[in-house]
Amino acid sequence: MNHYFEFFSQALEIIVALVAAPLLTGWVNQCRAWLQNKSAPSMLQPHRMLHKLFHKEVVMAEHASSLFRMEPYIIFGCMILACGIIPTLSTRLPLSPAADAIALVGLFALGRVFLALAAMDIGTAFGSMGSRREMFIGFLAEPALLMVLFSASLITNSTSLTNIADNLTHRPLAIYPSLAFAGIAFTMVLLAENARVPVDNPATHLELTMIHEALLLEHSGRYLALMEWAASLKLFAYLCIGFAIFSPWGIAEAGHPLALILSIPVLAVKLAVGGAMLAAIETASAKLRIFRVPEFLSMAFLMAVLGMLVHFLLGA
Amino acid sequence: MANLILIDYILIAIAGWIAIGVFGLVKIRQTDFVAQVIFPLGGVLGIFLGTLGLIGVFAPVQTELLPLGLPGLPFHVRLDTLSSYFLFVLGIVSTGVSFFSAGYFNKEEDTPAGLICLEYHLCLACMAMLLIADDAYVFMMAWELMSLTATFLVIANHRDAEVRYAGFLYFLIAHVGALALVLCFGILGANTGDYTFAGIRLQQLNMFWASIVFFLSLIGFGAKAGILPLHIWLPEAHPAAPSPISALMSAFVLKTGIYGILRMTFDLLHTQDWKWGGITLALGLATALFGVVLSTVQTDMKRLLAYSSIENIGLILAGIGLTILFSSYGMAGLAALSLTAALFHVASHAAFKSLLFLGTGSVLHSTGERNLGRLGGLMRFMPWTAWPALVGALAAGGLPPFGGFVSEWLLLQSFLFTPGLPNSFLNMLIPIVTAVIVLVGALAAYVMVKFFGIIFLGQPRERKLNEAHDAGIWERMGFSWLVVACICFGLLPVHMARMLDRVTHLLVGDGIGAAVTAGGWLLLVPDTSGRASYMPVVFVMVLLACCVLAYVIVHRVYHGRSRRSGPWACGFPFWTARMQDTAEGFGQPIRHVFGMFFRMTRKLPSEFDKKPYYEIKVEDPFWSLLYRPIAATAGFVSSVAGLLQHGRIAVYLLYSFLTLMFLLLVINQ
Amino acid sequence: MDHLLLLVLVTPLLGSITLVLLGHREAAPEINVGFSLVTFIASVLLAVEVIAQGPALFIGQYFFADSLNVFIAALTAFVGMTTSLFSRPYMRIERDNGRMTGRRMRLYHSMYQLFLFTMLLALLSNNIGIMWVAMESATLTVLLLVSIYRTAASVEAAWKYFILSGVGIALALLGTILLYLAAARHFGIAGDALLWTNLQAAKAYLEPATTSLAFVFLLVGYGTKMGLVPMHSWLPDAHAEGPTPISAVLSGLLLNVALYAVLRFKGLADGALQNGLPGKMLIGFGLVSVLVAAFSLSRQKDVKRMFSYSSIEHVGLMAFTFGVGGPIATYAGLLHMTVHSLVKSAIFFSVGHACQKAGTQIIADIRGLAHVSPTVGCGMMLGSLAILGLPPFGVFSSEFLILTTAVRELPWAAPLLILALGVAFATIFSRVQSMVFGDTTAKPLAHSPALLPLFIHLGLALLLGLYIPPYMHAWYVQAAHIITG
Amino acid sequence: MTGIPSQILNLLAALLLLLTFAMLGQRRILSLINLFMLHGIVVVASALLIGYETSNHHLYFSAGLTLAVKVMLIPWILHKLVFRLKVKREVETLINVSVTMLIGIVLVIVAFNIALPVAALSSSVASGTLGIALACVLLSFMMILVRSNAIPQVIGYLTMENGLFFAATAATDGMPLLVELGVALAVIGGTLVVGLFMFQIREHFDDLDIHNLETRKED
Repeated sequence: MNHYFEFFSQALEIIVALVAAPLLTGWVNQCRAWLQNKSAPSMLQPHRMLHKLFHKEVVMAEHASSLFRMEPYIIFGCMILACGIIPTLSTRLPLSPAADAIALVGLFALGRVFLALAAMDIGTAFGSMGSRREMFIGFLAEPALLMVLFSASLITNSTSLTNIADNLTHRPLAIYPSLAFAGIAFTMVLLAENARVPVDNPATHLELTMIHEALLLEHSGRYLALMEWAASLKLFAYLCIGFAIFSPWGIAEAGHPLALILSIPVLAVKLAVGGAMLAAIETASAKLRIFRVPEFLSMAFLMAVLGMLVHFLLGA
Repeated sequence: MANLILIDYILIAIAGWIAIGVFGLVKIRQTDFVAQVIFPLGGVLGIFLGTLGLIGVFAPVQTELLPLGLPGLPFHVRLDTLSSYFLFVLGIVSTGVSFFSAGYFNKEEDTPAGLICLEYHLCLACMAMLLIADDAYVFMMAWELMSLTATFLVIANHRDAEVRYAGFLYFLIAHVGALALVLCFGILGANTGDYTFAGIRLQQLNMFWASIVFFLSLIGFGAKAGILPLHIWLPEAHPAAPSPISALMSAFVLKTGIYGILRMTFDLLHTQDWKWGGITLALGLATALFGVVLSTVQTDMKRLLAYSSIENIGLILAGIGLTILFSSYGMAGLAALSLTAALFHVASHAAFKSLLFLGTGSVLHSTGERNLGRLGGLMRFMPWTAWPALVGALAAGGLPPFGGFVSEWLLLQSFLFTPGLPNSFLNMLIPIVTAVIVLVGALAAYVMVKFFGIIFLGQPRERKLNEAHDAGIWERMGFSWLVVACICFGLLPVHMARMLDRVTHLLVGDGIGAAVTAGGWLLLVPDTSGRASYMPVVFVMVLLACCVLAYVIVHRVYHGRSRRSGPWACGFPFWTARMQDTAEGFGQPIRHVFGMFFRMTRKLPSEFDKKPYYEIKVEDPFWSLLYRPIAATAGFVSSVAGLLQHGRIAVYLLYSFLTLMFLLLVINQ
Repeated sequence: MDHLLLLVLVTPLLGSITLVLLGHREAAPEINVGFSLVTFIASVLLAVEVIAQGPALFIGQYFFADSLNVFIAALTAFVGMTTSLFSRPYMRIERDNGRMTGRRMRLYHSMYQLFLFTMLLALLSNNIGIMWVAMESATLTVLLLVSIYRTAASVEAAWKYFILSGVGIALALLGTILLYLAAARHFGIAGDALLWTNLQAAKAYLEPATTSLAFVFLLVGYGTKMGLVPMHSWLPDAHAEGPTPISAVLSGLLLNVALYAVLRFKGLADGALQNGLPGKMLIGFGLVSVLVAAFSLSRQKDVKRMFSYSSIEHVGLMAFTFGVGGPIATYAGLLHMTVHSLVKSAIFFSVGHACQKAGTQIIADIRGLAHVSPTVGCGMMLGSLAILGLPPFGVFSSEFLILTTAVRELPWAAPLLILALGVAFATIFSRVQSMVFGDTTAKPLAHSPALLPLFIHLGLALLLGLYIPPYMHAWYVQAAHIITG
Repeated sequence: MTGIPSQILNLLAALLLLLTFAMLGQRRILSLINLFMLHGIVVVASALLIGYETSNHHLYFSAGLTLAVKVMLIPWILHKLVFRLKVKREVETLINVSVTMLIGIVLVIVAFNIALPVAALSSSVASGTLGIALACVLLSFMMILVRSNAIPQVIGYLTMENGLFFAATAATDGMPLLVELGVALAVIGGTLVVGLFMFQIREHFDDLDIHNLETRKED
C-alpha cells in the first residue's frame, strides 16, 4: 500500500511540476512587469504560447542532423527527471535513491551538453557562439551548485536530496552560517543557470548579447515549445532545490496522504515568494558584460567554498 | 596439458601474442593478410585474456617460475587480483583496438604492416608480462620492452622528422623514468639483496628510505603515466602515432604507470605516510586541472585528447593520493572507497579514451585532417564514426549514465567522507580539493562539446570533407565493442564494484563489496550508512521513458509535421561555413580566464593588412620552465667536456702527467 | 695440453708470417679468416680443458691459464674470428673505393694476425714482463693498422696513439719493475718474482709502499690503453681514422686485455695493501670516464667517434664495477665486458657498412638506412639499443646488476651513473634514429655486406640477456672468484 | 758494497741526471742525439759496474745489448733520419728552456720524495739511485711533453727507456734476462716502425713539426 502511495506521490510531483513550471515563468514575468510599471500579461501566457507552438509546424535547417531532432526530447526528459528527483511535495520518492545531488547536477550537465551540441549542429555563427557561452557559464556555475549541495550534505551527512530535506526539517531550528553563504551562492547560480538578468536577458532580441536565446534560434514549432517548457521546468527545479535546502518545511514525509495534499499549497506559496524575489532581483540589477560573468560566477563559487570552510571551522 | 592453472593460460596468451607478432613479421609484405587476418586474431586473444583476468580477480593468488633470466634470479610471475583486474582492462582495450587496426592498417604506412604487427603484439605481450611480473628484473625488462615497442609504434611514420622527434621524446622520458625505477628497486633490495617481490615485501625499510623509494617510483611511473611535469611527451607522441596506437597508449600504456604506483605503494611498501598522500593528491589535482585547461585550447584533435588523458590520469592519481591518506590514518573502509573510485576510472577511461582516439583515426583516414579548424559537419558523412564518438565524448565529459560519471561520483563521495580525517589541516583543504575536482569535471564536459561539436557538427569547413567516407566494417566492430564497454561500465557499476572489492581487499584490506551486495545489483552505494546511492539503470530507464513519452504524446496530441529550409543567417546577406566558431574561438573564454596556465603568442591583424590574419599559439609552459633549461645545461656541460679533446699531443700528455702526479701524491699521504 | 696452448699462440703468429710472405693474393682475406678460425677453435678447446681441469701452467712456467684469462682469450679469439669475417667484404669494398692498395692489404692482414697474437700472448703469458712486451708490440701493430689509409688524419691519429700509449706503456714498465722490486724482497733476486702464479701466491708478502707505487704506474700505464679518462684522448681518433674492423677489435679486444691486466694487478695490490685503495682509484677513474664520455657524446659529428666515446663510457662502467668489487659486482663486470665487446664490435660492423653505403662517416649525412638496406639499418638500431642497455639484450642484465649493486655499495655514486646513462641514451638514440630512419641518400654496395658476424654477435648478446647457460654461469663465477681472491 | 764502487755508481747516477737535464734544454737535434748516446753509455757503464759488483753476470749481457741498441744502432738510425728527412736542426720548445728547467728541478724533488720510502727498504746495492732513475723518467716525460717535433719526442721516449733500464738495474740488479731481451726487441722494433712512420708524416706534412698533427679535435 505504502509502496503504491510513494509511486503516486512521485507521479503527482511530476504532473505538478509540468503544470506549475510555465505558471511560475508567467508569474515571474508578471511580477517583473509590475515592478517595471508595465501592464502584465496573464499568468497563463506561457501555457498559451506552448499550445500555439505545438500547433505550428517545425521548420528545420536543411542539414540539421538527427541529433538536432532528438535534442528537445532529451532535454525535456532531463528536466522532468530532475523535477522527479527533487523533493517538491514528498520526501518519500521511489526515484530518490536512483539519483542523488551529484547525479542531479550531472543530469543538468547532460541537458546542457545536448543543448550546446544541437546549437552547433546547424553551424550558424550565433548558434556556435551561444553554445560556447552556455558551456562557459555552465562550467563555472555547475561546480558552484555542487558546492552548495555539498555544504548542505555535510551538515546532513548525506548527498541524497530527500535525506537532506528530511534531515534539515527535523533539526531544531538553528542558524547555519555555512548555509547562509550557500544561500547567496545558490541564488547567483540560479540566476546564471536560468539565463536571468545579471547574466543573460531572457527577453533580449539582440543576438550579440544573447546566450540562451542564441541556442534556440533554429528551433521552431514543437521543438521550441519543448525547449521553452524545459527552460521553465529548469527554473522550477532550481527553485525547488533551493526550497529543499533552505526552507524544507512543509514537504510531506512519512507518506501521509493528508500531508501530501497539504504540501501542494505550501509549495505554491513558496513558489510565489521565490518567483517574486527573483523578479525583484532581476529588476534591481543590470545585465553584466559577458566577460564580467566569470567574476560573478567565481564569486558564487567562492561563496559556496567559503560555506564549506565555515562549516569545518564552526562545525555548523 | 594435465593440470594447467590460470596463470599458465595467461602465459600461453602472452606467448600467443608474441607468436602472432612473429607471424606478422614473416608475412611482412602482405599488408592485407596481416591486417585482415592477423590483427583480428590478436583481438580474439584479447578477449581470451580479458576473460582470464575476469576469472583471475575471483581466483586465489597463483605464482609460477620461468626458467629464464639471470642465474640467481629466474623469472617470477604471480597472478593476484590487482594484476588480474588490469589484465581484464587490457583485454577489453586490446580487443577493440585490434579489431579497429584490422581496418586501419590496410594501407601502407612508412613502416610495413607486418613490422607494425610485430611491434604492436610485442607491446601487448610486454604489458601483460609486466602485470604478472613478480621480481624486479622481469618487471624492469617488461617495462623497458614496453617503452621500446611503443616508441617504434609511435614512429611508424618515420619519414616525418616531427614524428621521429616525438618518439624520441617519449622514449627518453620513459627511459629516464625506468632508470629511476632501477634505483628504486636497488634500494628495495639493498638490505636483503633479494630482488623478488616476495623478498621485498618481507623486508622493512625505515621511513626515510621508504620515502625515497616512494618518490623515485612516483617519478619513474609518473613519467609513463604523464604526471606533471613529466607529461610533456604525451601531447607530442599521441598526435604523431597512428590512431590505434594512440588509443592503446592512452588507454593502457599510461595505466601501467598507475599500476606501478599501486603495486609499489600498497603492495611492496606496506607502510604509508600521510605526507605522501598529500603530495600525491596535490600532484594529481595539478595534473588534472592543467591537463583539462590545456585541452580546452588545443586546435589539434589528437593533442586535445592527449591533454584530456593527462587530466584523467590526474583524477586517478588524486584518488590514489586520497587512498594513501586514508590508509596512512588506518581508515581502511574509506581508503577502499577512494581506491575503488580510482580503479573504476582506470577502466572507464580506458574504454572511452580508446573509443575517442579510434574515432579520430577514422576521421584522419577519411579526411587526412587533424586540425580542428579544417573539420566539421562529419556527422552526416560518417555517422558510424560520429555516434560512437558521441558516446565516448559524453562518457569523457563525466556525464551520467556513462562510466566516467560513476567514477567521478565515487571519487566525490570519498571526498565528502574526508571530514573524518584526524588531521584538521587536511580537512580545511578538502573543500578546495573537491572544488577543483568538480571544476575539472565541468571543464571536461566543455572540452568534449568542443571536440565533438567542431569535428562532427555544423558545416564542413573544407570542401574535401564532403567526400569523407565512413568507417569500414572492422572499424565498426572495434567501435561497437568499445561502445558496449562504455555503456556496461556506466550501467553495471555494481558488478564492477564487487570485482574491485577483491582488489581493494588485497591492497588496503577492506572493500565496499559488502555494502554494494547488500544494496542489490541495481543500487550503487559507497557504504552501508545509506547516505547516498545511485541507480544508473533506473536512471536511464526513467530518462528514456520521459523522452519517449514526450515524443509519443506530442505526436499523438498534436502533429509530426516538419519542413526543411535554410538556416537563419542572423540577417547576414551571405553566409559561409567559415563563419562558424573555430577551435580557437571555442577556447577563447578559457584563455581569458586561465591565462596564467600557458604561454600565448598572439598575432593580431592590423587595419592596413591586405589579408587580415589572426593567429594564436598556445604553448605548454613547462617547455620554457623546465625542459629547455635542462637541455641548455646539458649542452653547456658537454661543451665543457669537449674542451678536454683539445687536439694537441702536449696537452694530452699533460693530462696523463698530472694524473700520475696526483695519484703519486695520493699514495704518499 | 701444451700443444693446445701452443696452437692458440702459434697459429696467429704463423698466420702473420705466411700472409707477409704470400704477399697480396686475392685469397688473402680468406686465409686470414682461416687462421683466425683455427685460433678460435683451439682457444675454445683450451678453454674447455681448463674449465674441466682447473688452472694450469704450461711449458714450464712461461704460460698459464685459469678460467679468467682463458675465458677472455676465447672471447678475443672469437671476436677476432668474426671480425676477420667482417673485414673480408669490407676491405674488398675499401680496395674498390681505392682507399687500399695490394701492399697495404698485405700489411693489413699480416698485422691483423700479429695483433691477435700479441693480444693472446698478453693474456696467456705467466710473466708480467712478457705481458708488457706483448702490450708494447700490440701498440706497434695498432700504430701500423690505424695509419693504413695513409691519410693525413690517420697518420695524425696513429702518431697520437703511439706517443700517448708509448709513454703510458713505459710507465707501465716502471710499474712492473717496481712490482718486481716489491716482490724481490720475498723471493730473493730470481726470475720467478715476475710470474703471476708466484705473485698471486705471495701477494700478502709484497712490500706495501713499493706495491702501491707500482700500482699507480701500472694503472696509469695500462689505463691509457684501456682508454680511461683523462688518458683517453687517443681513443676517439684511433677509432675514427682506422679501418672499421680495427675499430671493432680495438673496442672489442684491446680494451678488454688492458682491463684484464689492470684487474690482475689490482688483485695483487689489494692483497698487499689491504686498504681498498686500488678499488677506490678504479671507482674514481670509472666515474670520471663514464661522466666525461657521456657528455662528450653529444658533440660528435662522426659516427665512429661517437661510438668510440660510448666505448670509453662502458670501460669506465666496468672499471667502476670492478672497483666496487664483491662477487656480484665482479660477476656483473665480467658479464658486461663480454656483452660490451660483442655488441660494440657488432655496432662497428653495421656502422662500417653504413658508412660505405653513405660514402661518409658524418652522422648528419647518413639517412634512411632502413630503406636502402633494412638488414644493416636494423642491425645498427638493434646494436645501439643493446649498447644503451635495453632489454632483452645482455647489457641490460649486466647494467641492472651493476646499478643495483652500486645502490647497495655506494648510494652516492648511483645517481651519477644514472645521469650519465640517461645523457648517453638521449644522444645515441637520437643520432641512430636519424641515421636509420627518414629518407635516404645511400647507395647499394659492390660486395654483399657481411651480416653473419653482425647477427651472431647480436644473437649472443640476446641470449645472455634472456638466459645465461649454467656452463657460462659457472665460468663467470670462477673468474669472479679469481678476481676477488 | 761500500766505498769506491758505490761512490762511482752515485757519480754515474748524478751524471745521468745532468745529461737528462742537458737534453731537456737542448734545442739542436743533432747534439740531442749525441747527448742521448752519452746517456746510453752512462747507463751501460752503471749496469756493468753493478753486474761486476753483485756478480750476476746476465747484467753484462743486457749491458751489451743496451750498448748495441741504444748507443750504436738507434743513434745511427736517428742520424740517418735527420739527414734523409732534412729535419730543421733547431727545434723550439713549447715552453722556454729556463721554465722547463725550473719545472725539472721540482720534478726531481718530487721523484726523490717518492723514491725515499722505496729506496729505504730496497735490498739492492744502489738503492739510493732509484730516486735518480725516477727523476730521469719524469724528466724525459717532460721532454716529450715540451717538444714540438717528432724526432725529439722519440728521443725523449728512448731516454725514458734508458731511465727505466737504469731503474731496473739500480733497484733490482736487473730484470730477468728474458724480459730484458723482450724489452730490447720491443724498443728496436718501435724505433724501426717509428722511423718508417716518420717518412709517412713527411709525406703529408712538409716537416716533422707536430703542430701539423693537431687537427683532430672537438670543435
